[in-house]
Formats: sequence, structure tokens, C-alpha cells
Amino acid sequence: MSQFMTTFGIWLGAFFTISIFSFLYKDNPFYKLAEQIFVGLSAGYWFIYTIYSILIPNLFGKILSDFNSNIMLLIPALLGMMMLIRLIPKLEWISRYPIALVIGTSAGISMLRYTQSDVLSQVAATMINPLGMNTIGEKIGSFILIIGTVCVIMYFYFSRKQEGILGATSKFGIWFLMISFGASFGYTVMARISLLIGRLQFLLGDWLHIIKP
Amino acid sequence: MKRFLPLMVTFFIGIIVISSEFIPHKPFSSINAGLENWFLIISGFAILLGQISLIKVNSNKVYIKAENWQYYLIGLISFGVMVLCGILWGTQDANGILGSHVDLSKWLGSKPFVYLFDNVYQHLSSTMFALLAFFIASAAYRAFIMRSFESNLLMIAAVVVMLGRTTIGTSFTAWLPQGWRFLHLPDVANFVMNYPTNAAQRAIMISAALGIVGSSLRILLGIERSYLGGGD
Amino acid sequence: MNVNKIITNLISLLLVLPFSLNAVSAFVAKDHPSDDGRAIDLAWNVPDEFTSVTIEKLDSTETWFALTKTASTVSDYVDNDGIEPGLNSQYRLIAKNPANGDSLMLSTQITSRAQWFNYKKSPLLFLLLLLSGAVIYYILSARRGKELFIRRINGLESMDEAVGRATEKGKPILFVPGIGDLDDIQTIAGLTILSQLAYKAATYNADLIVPVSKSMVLSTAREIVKEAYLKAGRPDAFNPDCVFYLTDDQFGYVAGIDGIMVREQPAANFFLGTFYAESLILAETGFGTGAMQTAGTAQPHQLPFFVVTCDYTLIGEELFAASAYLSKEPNQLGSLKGQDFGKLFIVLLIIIGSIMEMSGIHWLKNILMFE
Amino acid sequence: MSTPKTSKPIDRRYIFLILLIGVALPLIFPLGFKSEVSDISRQVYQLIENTPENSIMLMSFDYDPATNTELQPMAKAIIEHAFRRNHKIIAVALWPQGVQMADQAFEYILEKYPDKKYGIDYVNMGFKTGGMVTIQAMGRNIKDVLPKDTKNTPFEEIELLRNVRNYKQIAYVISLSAGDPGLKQYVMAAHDMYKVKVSGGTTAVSTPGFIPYINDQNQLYGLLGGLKGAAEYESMIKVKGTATSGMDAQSVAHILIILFIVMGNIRAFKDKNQKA
Repeated sequence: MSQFMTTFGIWLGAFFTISIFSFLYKDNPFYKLAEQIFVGLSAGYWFIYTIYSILIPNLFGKILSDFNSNIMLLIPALLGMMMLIRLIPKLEWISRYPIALVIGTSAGISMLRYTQSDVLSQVAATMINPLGMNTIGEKIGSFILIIGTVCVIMYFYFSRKQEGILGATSKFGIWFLMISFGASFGYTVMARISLLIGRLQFLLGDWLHIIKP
Repeated sequence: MKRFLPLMVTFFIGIIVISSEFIPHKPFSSINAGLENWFLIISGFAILLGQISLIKVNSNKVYIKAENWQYYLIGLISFGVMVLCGILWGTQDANGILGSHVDLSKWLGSKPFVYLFDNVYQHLSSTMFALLAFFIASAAYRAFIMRSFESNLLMIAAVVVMLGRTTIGTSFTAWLPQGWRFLHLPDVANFVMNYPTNAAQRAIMISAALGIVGSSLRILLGIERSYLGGGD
Repeated sequence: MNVNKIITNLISLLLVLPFSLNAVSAFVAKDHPSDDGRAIDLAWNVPDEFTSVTIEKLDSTETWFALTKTASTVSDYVDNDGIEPGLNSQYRLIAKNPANGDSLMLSTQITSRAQWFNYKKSPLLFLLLLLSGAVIYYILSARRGKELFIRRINGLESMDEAVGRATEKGKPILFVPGIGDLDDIQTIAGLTILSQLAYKAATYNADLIVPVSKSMVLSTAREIVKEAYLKAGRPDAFNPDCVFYLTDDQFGYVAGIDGIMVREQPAANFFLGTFYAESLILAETGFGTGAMQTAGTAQPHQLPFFVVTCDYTLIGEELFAASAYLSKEPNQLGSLKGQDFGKLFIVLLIIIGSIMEMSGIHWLKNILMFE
Repeated sequence: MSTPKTSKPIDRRYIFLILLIGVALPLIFPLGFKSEVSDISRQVYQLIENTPENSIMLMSFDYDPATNTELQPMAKAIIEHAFRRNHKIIAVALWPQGVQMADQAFEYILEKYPDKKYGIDYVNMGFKTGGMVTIQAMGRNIKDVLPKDTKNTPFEEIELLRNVRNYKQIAYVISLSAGDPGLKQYVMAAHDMYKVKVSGGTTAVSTPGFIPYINDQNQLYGLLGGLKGAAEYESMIKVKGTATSGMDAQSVAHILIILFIVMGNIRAFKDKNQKA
């Protein structure tokens, strides 16, 4: 019987694959079906995932196995319940406390993380000596890197009109942005085509056996 | 009061988080990791709110027989089936309340939850992802038009990098002698990626980080407070 | 700048001092600086004649076990295994010379301590204080009535146009806050723009659709929209189900939104928040329905897709500047001015740093890369 | 920043259809474009080619079905090459679903090499959490980290592992990696700490990040980057696998997209002339 279920599974996969692809032609009952099954199934999946992989190991498991040393975990548990109190319209305001806590934490942590890794590290990485590079290409490139970084930062300068020196640098900055957008786009094409190849290999191979999987 | 106290909570938590970064001594050293774990737990509870919203909105559509209501009913059923399978027979690594039910798993080839995941969910997910291949083609057709100096830069950079990463692109310039190596397409593509592209991305990151610092500060100081909603 | 130099110089001096022990033949244990008391630095310097050096530690059962074995006679080692603050650790060094049978044993002991300040992070603290100081300073000066200018941000001019179109056509406006949760400032920035958008939509009587993928975002977004309708004086027009949850799953969420786009045919789409691979799927589907599209994210890798498919794109910091731009409130404008000060400082730092690197002076870069 | 739209675009669905056919046909009828083998891919080949017969290698499957297309052909090609050279393979996985990816790859290659025996020529030790810590721990004692294989056979009873204690008995490590933990952690823990030769493959997207490790310290012995790397490996071991046909499809798709850009420009040019 298992063999049948394996084959059935492949047919299920093929059916849903084609249903999603059919959206490219136009919206149709097959897509609608696949879409709603996808939304429902994945919502269910994440619900179960949250219980088994987040709440049990991080909260219930710890509290049940060693209550005394995990007593602090009752606080987030309580805050979690306060979130759920939203369901009673009159008591909605109670959920502001967990939200305030979460947002305060996020704001604090973001300030630290972004200043460290996106400001300090990136600034340090841009302090380079182009003259010390090995090839002509690297030398020119490194100069471009420094100038480009500075110009694009100046493009984001908000509190002055973009004219004069600021106008020139931010114009330059836009050129760098354009090159970077084009290049990143071109760079990603290959990876995205691989995804389609993968799907077609499943359809033509595992399902139809036209090609050897 | 209903707004003032939560704002104080935000402010104090933010200050504690920031200062514990610089204090290796107990108890500050473990505060940030602890708070991130708290976030997981709070959002773990909160996920129920989402599920209830989904059930409510969908069942409402089914109830009033809105357009396409049949599909929303199917959505509800899929949700229920997935949750039931997970609760009753468990996931790949965890057992459900009925244990792991070996016979059923043997017949299906895996647990029901995993079977649905492998044969339905995964295919839906990777096909949705694969739509990108088509959209990247149609976007390229429409967007990379020579129109102004800026759009020329956009297009040329895209074409050079695309060509530089394929077999065919490589062969275009393979005849160039060794001394002209810097004009070989793969090398040009690498140059574009390593320097101008890197510069722009770096600058986006740096200035966005400043924006994040500014926004975070506004949040901590209570200037940006729309997230708390209304009331006094 | 001068103050910065002096401070950083001082700090680097402090940090280098404990390690200048090259002069005498010795085996020294020192508490690892700037940590939580869970590491000990060992350093040794023995005569060149020895060819093997073994460092041993006394464990809780009173037996010696080898930590490391090396051939270098001048070296160091960081022991971070099983060290607790306040715990005494004993070490010994055994150096051997098989050629003449000489051997040498040195021993030392130390109690590790947790420190109250992590000096390694002082550049971070300095920068944070500088940026926050600048932001707060300009906020205060804006409050005192100083006029602050803000340049035009194209992407945000679209909002009135979008609401106008939606009202005219009788079609809804779609707002997508992305797949980030509330722990992501981009999501919060997106939601701040939602509050302005919802206010306009309420004023002009346009419908709003806000599908979300995280429950916490659901609660927050709903509060925000409700508040906006209240502010616009139309609380009765607020429909709580216009903000609804689809699924936590990245592509499940996209599948759902794609369906909404082709069926509801919104007049305008807003994608503001954290986006990953789904950016292009959303924007291309939206383009297919002919909606006017505005996007904004700080994810550098997704920006190209938004730029080529949307009518307006908020790039990186523009997303965070949006609330200041839209509200024109002095508090907000002041903080923007503070961020601009940060930019100038960073540009200067990059230029000075690069010039220093070119002239072979490396301490500034080294300090920044301390960790 | 704004990008104005051009007038009356042609129906996108033609583009979708052409792309679909353009990608599907080469998969069914491979064209066999010659792909120039890059230096970094050749280094991987030479590592396996130059390692003596009967050596033992550790192969880590650090990916899941999402990156199947790019990494599975690498796995198959490397296993085939190693079997030809009579190397013995210890398979592990730092990603949970890597275990089944390994099983599928072995199953496929065994059809061609039916005399290779489980437990003697290859063994699947299953999934291990912990990433970097796990890799480090294997440097001290592999048996502690991998006490049993996926069939629950204890370490001691597996013929292949009889003389394996730590990395000293492992000739080289191959990690096929779609992210963290994976190749990067092997470079940092297995190579940098225990000086084992490490090589492997990654997706096209993450390839550039690994190039700096291919240096004169040989932190990484070559690298297979994406489908292209896999196709190059297939051509070096003279096998026409899914990567070769996939690469054909990839190349056709690239030409098509560039043609689309050209067509888009021609149309825009015509539009402009008509208006003028």
C-alpha cells in the first residue's frame, strides 16, 4: 500500500505544481483551490511548528522539568496571555504592555546591532588603501568603492536641497544606485531560473518519467 | 494612563537592553539573550490571534456565501486537517497525543503531518517561489529600456553581469588575448559586482542603519507611538 | 574629532599595557579583560632551547590535564573552558628539550572576575552616544521653533494620488507590511506610514485591505487603522476585518495576496516593510492588474526588483524618513536632521580613515574593527 | 525614485510561454553546450583524483529539498567520482533533511555501482545538530558525536569505521551547503583547527562569499558554485547528468532574457518614433 501512497504523493505534488503555474495564464479555479489550501495548510503548519518547536522546548518543557530555575519564564508566559486578552474588546488595552515590551526590546537591540554591523563594520571595511592593491583593476576599483560609498550616502542627505556640491554627489550617487540595481538583478537571474528547472525536473522526471530524475 | 505606562515600559526596556550590551557582569550579561527568548514565547502565544482571525474571516465568508466561498471553506478544512494531524500524530521529531502510530506511518510512508508537508506544502511553496523565473523575465523585458542615462546604466550593468555568469557570455570574449583579460566578460561582471555595486549596497546599509537608529530612538522617547493605538 | 582621538588612544593604550611582558622569561595568567569572567589569558616566554611547551590545568578532581601543546616558546593561550567568575584556577607550564634532557616547570594561579564595562565596545558606545546626542539635540532645537527643511521624497508624493484614484474608481487600496515581525524596525516604519495612509483613506472614504503574516503585526496594524479612522472622525466606517491574517508562511502569504490582487483589483498597492524573495512576485502581479504601486524596504537585495516594477520606491533610509516627511512634525524633522549629522560624520570618518590607511596609519581602522 | 511605465506592453503571457518552452526543451533533449571548466571546480576534482585509493572521506549534506536542483547533482557526481577512486564515504548531515538527500543520492549511484556495499564502502550517520560545535567535537572523537548510523547500527559494528577515531583518519571533507551551518563552519572548525582538507559546493547565490577562502593557505580546496559548478564537475567525470541538462536550460533562458531586453528596446524605440 505504501507504494501506492508514494505515487499518490507525487501526483498530488504534480497537481499542485501545475495549479500554481496556471496562475501565470490567469486566475482560475485550480489556482484558487491551490491558493486556499496553501494558506490553510501553511497556517496550520506554523501553528503546530510554534507549539512543538518554540513553546514546548522554550517554555513548557523547561517549566515542567525544572520549575525553580525557570521561574522567570512565567513573565513572558503571562505577557503572552495578556496578548490573547485582546480577544475581549473591552480589555484590549492590556495587550499594550506585551507590545510595549516587545517594541522596546526591538528598538534597543536594533540600535545596537545595526550600529555595530551596518555602520561600524561597513565604515571600517570602506577604509582601504587603494594604492596598496595588487592589480590596476583593484586599485581603480577600490577608489570607486570609496567614492561610490560616500556619494550614495550623500544621496540620502535629506535636510538640504540637492544642489551645488550636494547635488553633484547625490547625482553621482544615483548612478551608483542604478548600476547596483541592474547588477544585482542580473546576478539573481541565474538562481531564479534554477528554481524553474527544479520544478520542471520534478514534473518531467519524478512524475512523467520523460527524463531520468 | 493607558498609554503613558506602556510608553514607560518601552523606554526602560530599551535603556536596559542598550546598557547591558556594554556590561559583561551578571545579571546584565544574559539579559538580551533572555529577552529575545521572551519575544519568541510572547509571539508564540500571539500566533493564536492570527489563527482566530483567519478562521473568523474565512468562516464569515462561507457563512454569508460571499463570492468564491467554496474555496474559503476548503482553506478552513486544510487548516483543520493540518492542525489535527499535528496534534494527533505529531511531527517529524515529536509525538502527538496519540503517539506516533506506526501502522499509519508505514502505510503512508511517513507521519500524516510529514506526508502533507512533503507532498503538498513543499510543492506549493517551491512552485510559488519558481514563479520568480517568469516574473524576472517579464520584468526584464519591460524595465531595461534605454531611455535616459540612468536607465542605460541600469540596463548595461544587468546585461553585463548576466552575460558574465553564463557559458555563452564567457565565449563572447574568450578570443581576447591574455593582456586584455580585464575586458573578459566574467572579469568585467566581477568588477561591477565587487566595486560599484558593493559601494551602493554598503551605502544603503549604512544610511538605513542610521534611519533605524533614528526610528528606534523616536520609539524609545515616545515620539513615534502610533503602534500603541489610540485612547489616553 | 580630537576628543574621539584622545579617547580611542587612551583606550587602546589601556588594553595594550597588560600584554607587554615580553622582557622576562615567565608564565603569567591574567583575567581576560572586558568579559563576564569566563576566560583567562595565559602568556609565556621561555628560553629558545626548549622545543616543546605543554600547558596544564588542575581540574576539580585534583589532576593535571593538558590544555595545549606547542613548539613556540613565546606565545599565549585563552582558556575559556569551565571558568566561572570567582573561581580559582591553577596552571603549570612544562617545557622540555629532548636534546639535552633539560626541562622547566613554571606554575601560576588566578581567580577570574567579571567586569562592569566592556572596553572593546567603546567605539560602539561612542557612536551610539554621538548619533543619539545629535538626534536629541536637533529635536530640541526644532521644538524651540527652528525651521527645518526636508527635501522632496518622490515615493511619498504618491499617497494622495493613490487615495484619489481609489476613491474615484471605487476600488480598494492594498497595504502589505511584509513578512517581518514586530522585532524588525522596518515593519514598524511601514506601520507608521500605514497610520497616515489609513487616515487619508478614512477621510476620502476609500477602502483599505491589509493582509498580514504575523499575529503581533495583526494586532498592531488593527490598532493603528482603528485609531486613524477615529482621528478622521469616522469610527463607524472602520471594519476590523479589513486587517486580517493569512499565514506565517512566506510563500503561502504571497499566494494569498496574489489572489487578492487579481480578484479585488486594488487601485493602488503599497509594499512597505521587510521583503525577501517575494518582492518581485508581488510587484509583478500587481503590475499585471494595473495598480499604481509604491514600495519601500531597506533590504538591499530586494530593492532592484521594486525599482524596476513599481511606480515609486522608497530606498533604504527613505522608508524610515517617511513618517517625518508625511507628518512634518518638528520632533520628527529634528530626528531626521540628527541622522543627517550622522551621515556627515560617517562620510568624514570614511575619508579620513582611507587617507590614514594610504599613509600607513592603521590605528583608527583597528579600533573600529575591535571585536 | 520612480520608473515610468511604457505604453501598451505586449501580453506577458507570451514571454512566460516562450520561457517555459525554452527551459523545458533542453531538459528533454540536452544540447550539450561545452562548459569551460573553471579553476576552482577543477581543484575539487583534483583533490579527489589525487587522494590515494581506499582513503576515507567525510561527506556532509547540509541542504534540504529547496536547493535540490543545484546541490543534488553535485552530490551524485562527487559520490560517483569517489566510488570510482575507491574512496569510502561517511555521510553526515548538519541539516535535518540532509539525511534523506544523502539516501537519495546513494540510491541513484548504486544503480551504476551495484557492488558497493553499505557499511563497507559508504555509511550514513544521520543528522547532527550543533553546527560548528559538532564539527569541532569530531576532531576529538568521531564516535562520541556519531554513535549510531541511520539504521541504528552502533559505531563499533560498522566495518568502514573500524579504524576511524578523529579527523586524522579522514583524507578530506566535502560539504554541500545551502547556508549555515555548512561549508563555512567546516572551513573554520575542521580546517582551521584540525588542518583537514575541506572542499565542497554551494548555491550560486552564496558562491561569491566563499571565494576568499580559496587562498594560499588552502582553507578551501576549490569550490563548486551552483548549477554551473555541478555541470562542470559532471563534464570532468564525463557523465551527462541533471546539471548538464540543467545548465543547457539555464543558458537558453539567459539568451531568451537578453533577447527579451532587446525586443523591449526595439518596441520602445518604435513607440518613440511613432509619437514623434
